[in-house]
Amino acid sequence: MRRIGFFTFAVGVALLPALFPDNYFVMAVGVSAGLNAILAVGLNLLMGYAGQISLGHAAFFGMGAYTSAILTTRYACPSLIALTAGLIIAGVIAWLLARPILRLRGHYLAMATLGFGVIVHVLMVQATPWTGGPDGLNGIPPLNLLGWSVDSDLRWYAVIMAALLLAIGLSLNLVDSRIGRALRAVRGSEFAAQMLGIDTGRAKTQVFVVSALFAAFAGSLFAHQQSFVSPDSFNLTVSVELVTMVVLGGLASTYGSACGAIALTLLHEGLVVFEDYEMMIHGALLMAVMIFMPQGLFIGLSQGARRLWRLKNKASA
Amino acid sequence: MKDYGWKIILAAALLAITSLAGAVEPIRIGSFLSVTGPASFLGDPELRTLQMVVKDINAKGGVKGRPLELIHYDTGGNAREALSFVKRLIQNDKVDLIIGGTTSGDSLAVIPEVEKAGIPFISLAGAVDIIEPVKKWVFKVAHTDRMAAAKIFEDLRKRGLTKVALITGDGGFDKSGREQLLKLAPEYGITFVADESYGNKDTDMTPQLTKIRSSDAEAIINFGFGQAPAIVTKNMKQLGINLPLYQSHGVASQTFIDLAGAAAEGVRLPAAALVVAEQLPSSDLQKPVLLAYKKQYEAQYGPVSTFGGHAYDGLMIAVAAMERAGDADKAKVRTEIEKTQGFIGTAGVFNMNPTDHMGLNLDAFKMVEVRNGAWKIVE
Amino acid sequence: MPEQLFQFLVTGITVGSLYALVGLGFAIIYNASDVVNFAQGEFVMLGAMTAIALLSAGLPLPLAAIVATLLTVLVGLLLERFAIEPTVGAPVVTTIIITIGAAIFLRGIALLLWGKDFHPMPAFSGDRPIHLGGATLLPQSLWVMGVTLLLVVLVRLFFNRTLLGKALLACSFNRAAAQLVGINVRVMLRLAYGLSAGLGALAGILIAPITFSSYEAGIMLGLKGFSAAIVGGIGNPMGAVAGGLLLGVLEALGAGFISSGYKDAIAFLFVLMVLFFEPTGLFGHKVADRV
Amino acid sequence: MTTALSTLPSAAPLLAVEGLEQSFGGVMALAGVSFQVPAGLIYAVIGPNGAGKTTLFNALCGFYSPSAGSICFEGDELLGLPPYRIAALGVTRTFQNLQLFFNMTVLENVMVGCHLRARTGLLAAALRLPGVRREERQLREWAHEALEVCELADRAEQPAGALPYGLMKRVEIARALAAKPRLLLLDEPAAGLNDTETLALRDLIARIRAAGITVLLVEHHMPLVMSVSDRLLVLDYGSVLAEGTPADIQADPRVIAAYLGGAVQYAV
Repeated sequence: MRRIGFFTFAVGVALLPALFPDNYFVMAVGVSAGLNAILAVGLNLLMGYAGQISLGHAAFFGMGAYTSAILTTRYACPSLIALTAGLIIAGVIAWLLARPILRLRGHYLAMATLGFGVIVHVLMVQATPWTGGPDGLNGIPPLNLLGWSVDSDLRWYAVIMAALLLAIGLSLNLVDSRIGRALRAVRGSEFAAQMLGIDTGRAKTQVFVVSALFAAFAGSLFAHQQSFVSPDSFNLTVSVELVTMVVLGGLASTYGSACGAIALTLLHEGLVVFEDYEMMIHGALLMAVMIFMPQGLFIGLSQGARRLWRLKNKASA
Repeated sequence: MKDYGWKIILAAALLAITSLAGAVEPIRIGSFLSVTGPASFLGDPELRTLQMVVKDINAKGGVKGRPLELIHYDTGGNAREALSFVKRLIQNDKVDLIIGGTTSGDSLAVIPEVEKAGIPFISLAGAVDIIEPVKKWVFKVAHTDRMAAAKIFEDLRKRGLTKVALITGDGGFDKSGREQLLKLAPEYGITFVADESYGNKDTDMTPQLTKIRSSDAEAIINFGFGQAPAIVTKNMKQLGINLPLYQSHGVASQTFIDLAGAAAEGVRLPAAALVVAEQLPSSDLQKPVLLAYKKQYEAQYGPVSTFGGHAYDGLMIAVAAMERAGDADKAKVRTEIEKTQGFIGTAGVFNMNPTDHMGLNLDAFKMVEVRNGAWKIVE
Repeated sequence: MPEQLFQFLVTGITVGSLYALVGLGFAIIYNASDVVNFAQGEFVMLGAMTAIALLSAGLPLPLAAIVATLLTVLVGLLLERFAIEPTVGAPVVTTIIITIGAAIFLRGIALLLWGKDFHPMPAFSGDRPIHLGGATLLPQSLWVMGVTLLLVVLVRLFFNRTLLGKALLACSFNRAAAQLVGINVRVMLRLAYGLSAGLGALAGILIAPITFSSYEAGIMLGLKGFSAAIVGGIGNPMGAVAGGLLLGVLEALGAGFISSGYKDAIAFLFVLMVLFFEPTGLFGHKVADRV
Repeated sequence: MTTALSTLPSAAPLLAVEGLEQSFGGVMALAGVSFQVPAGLIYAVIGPNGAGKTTLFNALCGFYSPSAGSICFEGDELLGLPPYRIAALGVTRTFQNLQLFFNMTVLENVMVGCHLRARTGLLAAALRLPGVRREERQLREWAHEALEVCELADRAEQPAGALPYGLMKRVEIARALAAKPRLLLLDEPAAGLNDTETLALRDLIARIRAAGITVLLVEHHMPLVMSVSDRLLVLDYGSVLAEGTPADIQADPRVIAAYLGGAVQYAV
C-alpha cells in the first residue's frame, strides 16, 4: 500500500514534464513547490509526529542556503562540499538548540522558535560582509553533481523532484520504525513514552535535528537553483507559511504535508492575478480551510471522497 | 487548486487564439513591481504610470500598428518572488521586453535569468551594481544612489560642512546608499562621526538620534524610504537637534512632507526635476515633458511621484527603440535602446552607449528643500 | 551619559507602553479561550486607520477615537463569532493558523479600503517637545503613557472588583466549573475578544500620531505584544504589562548602547533567555500535569 | 485463589523502599514511607483518596524527586534516575488517567512498549536497512504475544482511540507487558470497568504474575484487591498504616477504624 502510493507519486512527477514540455507551471512552479514540499515533509516530522511546533524553521532553510552561497561565491568551494557544510552547520546548531528549546511547551515553544527565526534573519540582514546584507548574494554557481552540472530548468526539475522523493521515502521509513513510533509516542503522551524506556529529550532532539537537516538541504538546493539568496526568503512570513503548509495538508501525514506545500504554492501562483485582492482571499481561504477541515486538506478531502463513495454505494444498493 | 492553474492556462490560450484570429499580435510588455510591501511607495506609482501610458499609446494606435499588452506581477519587494515572476513572464507569458524591478534587490536577483533568456530589461531601481559592470541586456533609468550621494556631498561642500552623522534603515535601498556615501566621502573631504541604523518598521529612532546629538556632527544624512525617514525627521525636532538634515531621493514626494509635517521644514534632498516641475525656467528642455506627464497622471491618480516618472522614462525609451527597430525583435530592440541619445525623460536627458546603460549625469538631480510645506529648488 | 540614559528610558517606556497594551490584549484572550490571537496587531492597525479615516471625514478627535474603537470592537466580536467559536477545543496549531489567517484577511481588507500609503494623524495636543531634565519627549508620549496607565488600572479593577471581571477570570481557571456555577462562557468569550480589540484599537490611536499608520502597521506591534505576553507568562495580564515595558526599555537601551541594527535580535535574545531559565515566563503559573 | 504459601517476604526483596518523603508546598504527601515488595507477588497499595498512593507511584517511577529516602530495585538505586532509565531497569507502569497514544493503532501502541527490546537507530530506520526489517518483524511478533495475553489480538489494527474504555485500559497493560518488565505498576486498573471486565482483569493480573512478573497495584475496588493480592500496604495521610496479608489487614483494628469504617468486611 505504502509502495503503491510512493510509486504513483513518482510516476506522476516524472510524467508531468513529458506531458507539458516547457510549461512554466510545471517547470518553475513545480520546482518551487518541490522545495516547499521537502521543507514541509521535514517540518511535519517535528510538528505532525513529535507534536512540537516551530515558527522559526525558515532559519534552518536559510542556514543551508547561505552556507552554500557564501562558500561557493567567496571561497570557490565545490557545490557538493558547500551543501554538506550547510547540513553540518544547521545540524549542529539544531542539536545545540534542541535541549533548551524543546523543554518549552505550546505557545512558549512557538515564541522561542519564532524568536530564534527572527534572530537568524536579523543576522542575515546585518552581517553584510558575510551575507551581502538585505540585497543578498548573487552569482551562486549551479549545482555540480560529480561533473553533471544542473544548469537547465529541466535538470533542476529532475534534481528537486528526486530530492523530494528521497525526502518522502526517508520520512515514510522513519515514521514506521522504532524511532518513528518513539516520536509519535512523545506526541501521544510524554509520560507513557518515558515509562516505556524512551528518552523523550533525546527523541525530540533527534527529530529537531532531522527536520533542520531537511530544511538545510532544501536551502542549499534553493540557493543553487535561484543562483542568488536574500534574507527575504527566510523571514518570519516564510516560517509561518511552512507551518501553514504542514497544517493545511494535515498533520502527521507525509503525503499530506507534501500536498499542503504544493497546494499553497499553486494557490499563491493562482492568486497573483487578483492583485490587491490577493491578501484578503488568501486570509479568508486559510481561515475557511482550518475551520471546516481542521485535520487538513489531505485528510479532509479524502474523508469527504470516501463519504461520497459510501453514499453512492448505498444509493445503488 | 491545480484545476485553477489549468483554468488560467486555458483562459490564456483562448485569449491568445481569439486575439490571433481577431487582431494583430500585440507587443507584450512584462513588468514585475513592488506594488505592495515596504517599497509600495515606489512600486505603486510605477504600475499606475505603466498602465496609464500603455492605454495612452494604444489609444493612439500602438507601436508600428501593434497594440501594447501589459502583463504585470507584484513582487511585494521580495527578490525570490521577483525571480519567479520574471521566469513566468519569459516562459509563460512570452513577453518581448521587461520593465520593472522596483527595488535594487528585485532587479539584481533577476539579472542572470534575463541575461540567459536574452530579453531587454529596463530596471527602475537605483543601485549602481545593476549596470556596472555593463550587462548586455540590462538597462536602467532611475538615478543611482551614487549620484544622490555625490549631489548631497556637493551641497555640503558648498555650505562648508565636513563632519556628518549618518543614519540609515536596514533595507536594500538604505544599505546600498550607505555604502555609496561611505565610499564617496573621502573624495569630498567628508568624515562620518556617527553611523547609526534602524529597522524600516521601527516606530521610534530617538535612541539613535540621541547618540548622534552627543557627537560633534555638523549635518545629518538619512538615507531611506517609506515612513521611517519621516519619523527620523520628527524625532530630530523632538530632541531639539537643529542640524541641517539631508534625506535621499527615496522620499522626494509630497507624502514625505505630509507625514513629517512642520518638522520637514528645511530638509534637503536630491530629487528629479519632476517634484519641482513648475519652478523650472521655461528654457528647460525637460519642462514640457514633466508638465505633460504630471498633468496626465494627476488627472487620474493624485499627486505624482518621481518613481512613477521612472516607469514613464523606461517605457518611452523602449517604445522609441521599437519604433526605430521597426518591430519588437528582442535583439534589435536591445541594440536600439543602447543607441538612445538625447531622450528627454522625467529623470533627465538620457544618452546611452555600449559602456553606459543608464545615460544620466549629475545634472539630472536638483537639490531641493522643503519651504512652507513644499519642495523648492535650492540655488 | 546619564542624560542619554534618561532619554533612552523615556523612549523605552513610551514604546513599552504600547507593547504592554497589545500584550494585555493577548493575555485577556488567552485567559478566556486558550487561544493566542495573532490578529491582535491588526486590531491596533484597524483602530488607527479607522480613526484617521474618520478624522479626515471631519469628525472631531474624541468622537473619531470612540467610533474607531467601537468599530474595532465589532470586528473583534465578529472574529470571535465566526472564526473562534466554531473551533473551540481545536489544537494549538489550528488556532494559530486561524488567527494568522484572520490577520492576513484583515490586512487585505485594510489594503482595499485605505491603500498602501502611510497615513499621518495629528498629535492630540501639539508637537512642541517637553524638556525634562536633559531628555525631551513629545506631548503625545505623555498621552501614551498616561492612557496606558489608566487602562491598565481599569483592567485590573475590572478583573478584581467587578462581578463580570471575576466571572471572566473564572473561565480562565476552569471553564467547566464556570459553566456549572451559571456563568455563560460563550458571552465571556465574546467579552474577552471585544475587550482585547478595544484595547488594541486604543493603542493604535495613541501611537498613530508618532509613527503614522498603514495597512501593515500591525505586524510588528502584534509580534512585540506577543513577546510581551510570553515574557510576562501568558495568561497573566499584569505580567504582560510588565513584559511590555521591560521589552520596550530593553530595546531602547539596546539600540542606544549596543547596536541599533541588532535591536530586534537583542529583544528576542532576551525573550529566549527568559524562556530558557523560566519556561513559563517571568510571572507565569507553573503548570504541573497530572499523571 | 489466594496463595497462602507466599505470604512471607523472601530474603532479597525485588523492591525495597526506605523512608520516602515527598512534599508539595509544605504538604507532606509521603511522610517516610517504607515497605518491601518480594519478587513474584501481587502487592497492593490501598488507602483513602489523598493518602499518597499515586504520589508513591510517581516517586517510584521518577516523575517526582522525593526529598528523602531510598528506592532500591534489585540492588539499583532508583531515586534520582529519570523515568526512562528506571524503565530500562525493568520497571514499567500503567496510568490512572489513560496515557494511551491515541495517534496510533493498538498494535503500534504495543510496539512502542517493545522499544527497550530493540536496537534500531535513526539512520538505519530512515534508510530501512535489511536488519531493520528483521527487527520490525520480531517486534510485531512480541507485540502480538502481549496482545494475546490481554485478549486483544483481534483489535490489533484498530486506532487506539476508537476502542471502548475498558479495552483502552487493557491496551495500556499490554503495552507495559510488551516491555517485558520485572516489576509492573498498575495504577487503578479497575477504575471505570464494569463487573465482567473487573473479573477478567483479575484473571489477567493473575496470569501476569504467573508469567513471573511482580505486580504493584493501586486500587480502590476492594473485592478485587482482596481477592488478587498476596500482600497489602495501607497508606493514610502519607504514612504506612498497616502492612500484611489480606487477612491480616481485614483483621487490623486500625485499618478498620481509619479506612474500612469499622463495618465492612470483605469476603474473599
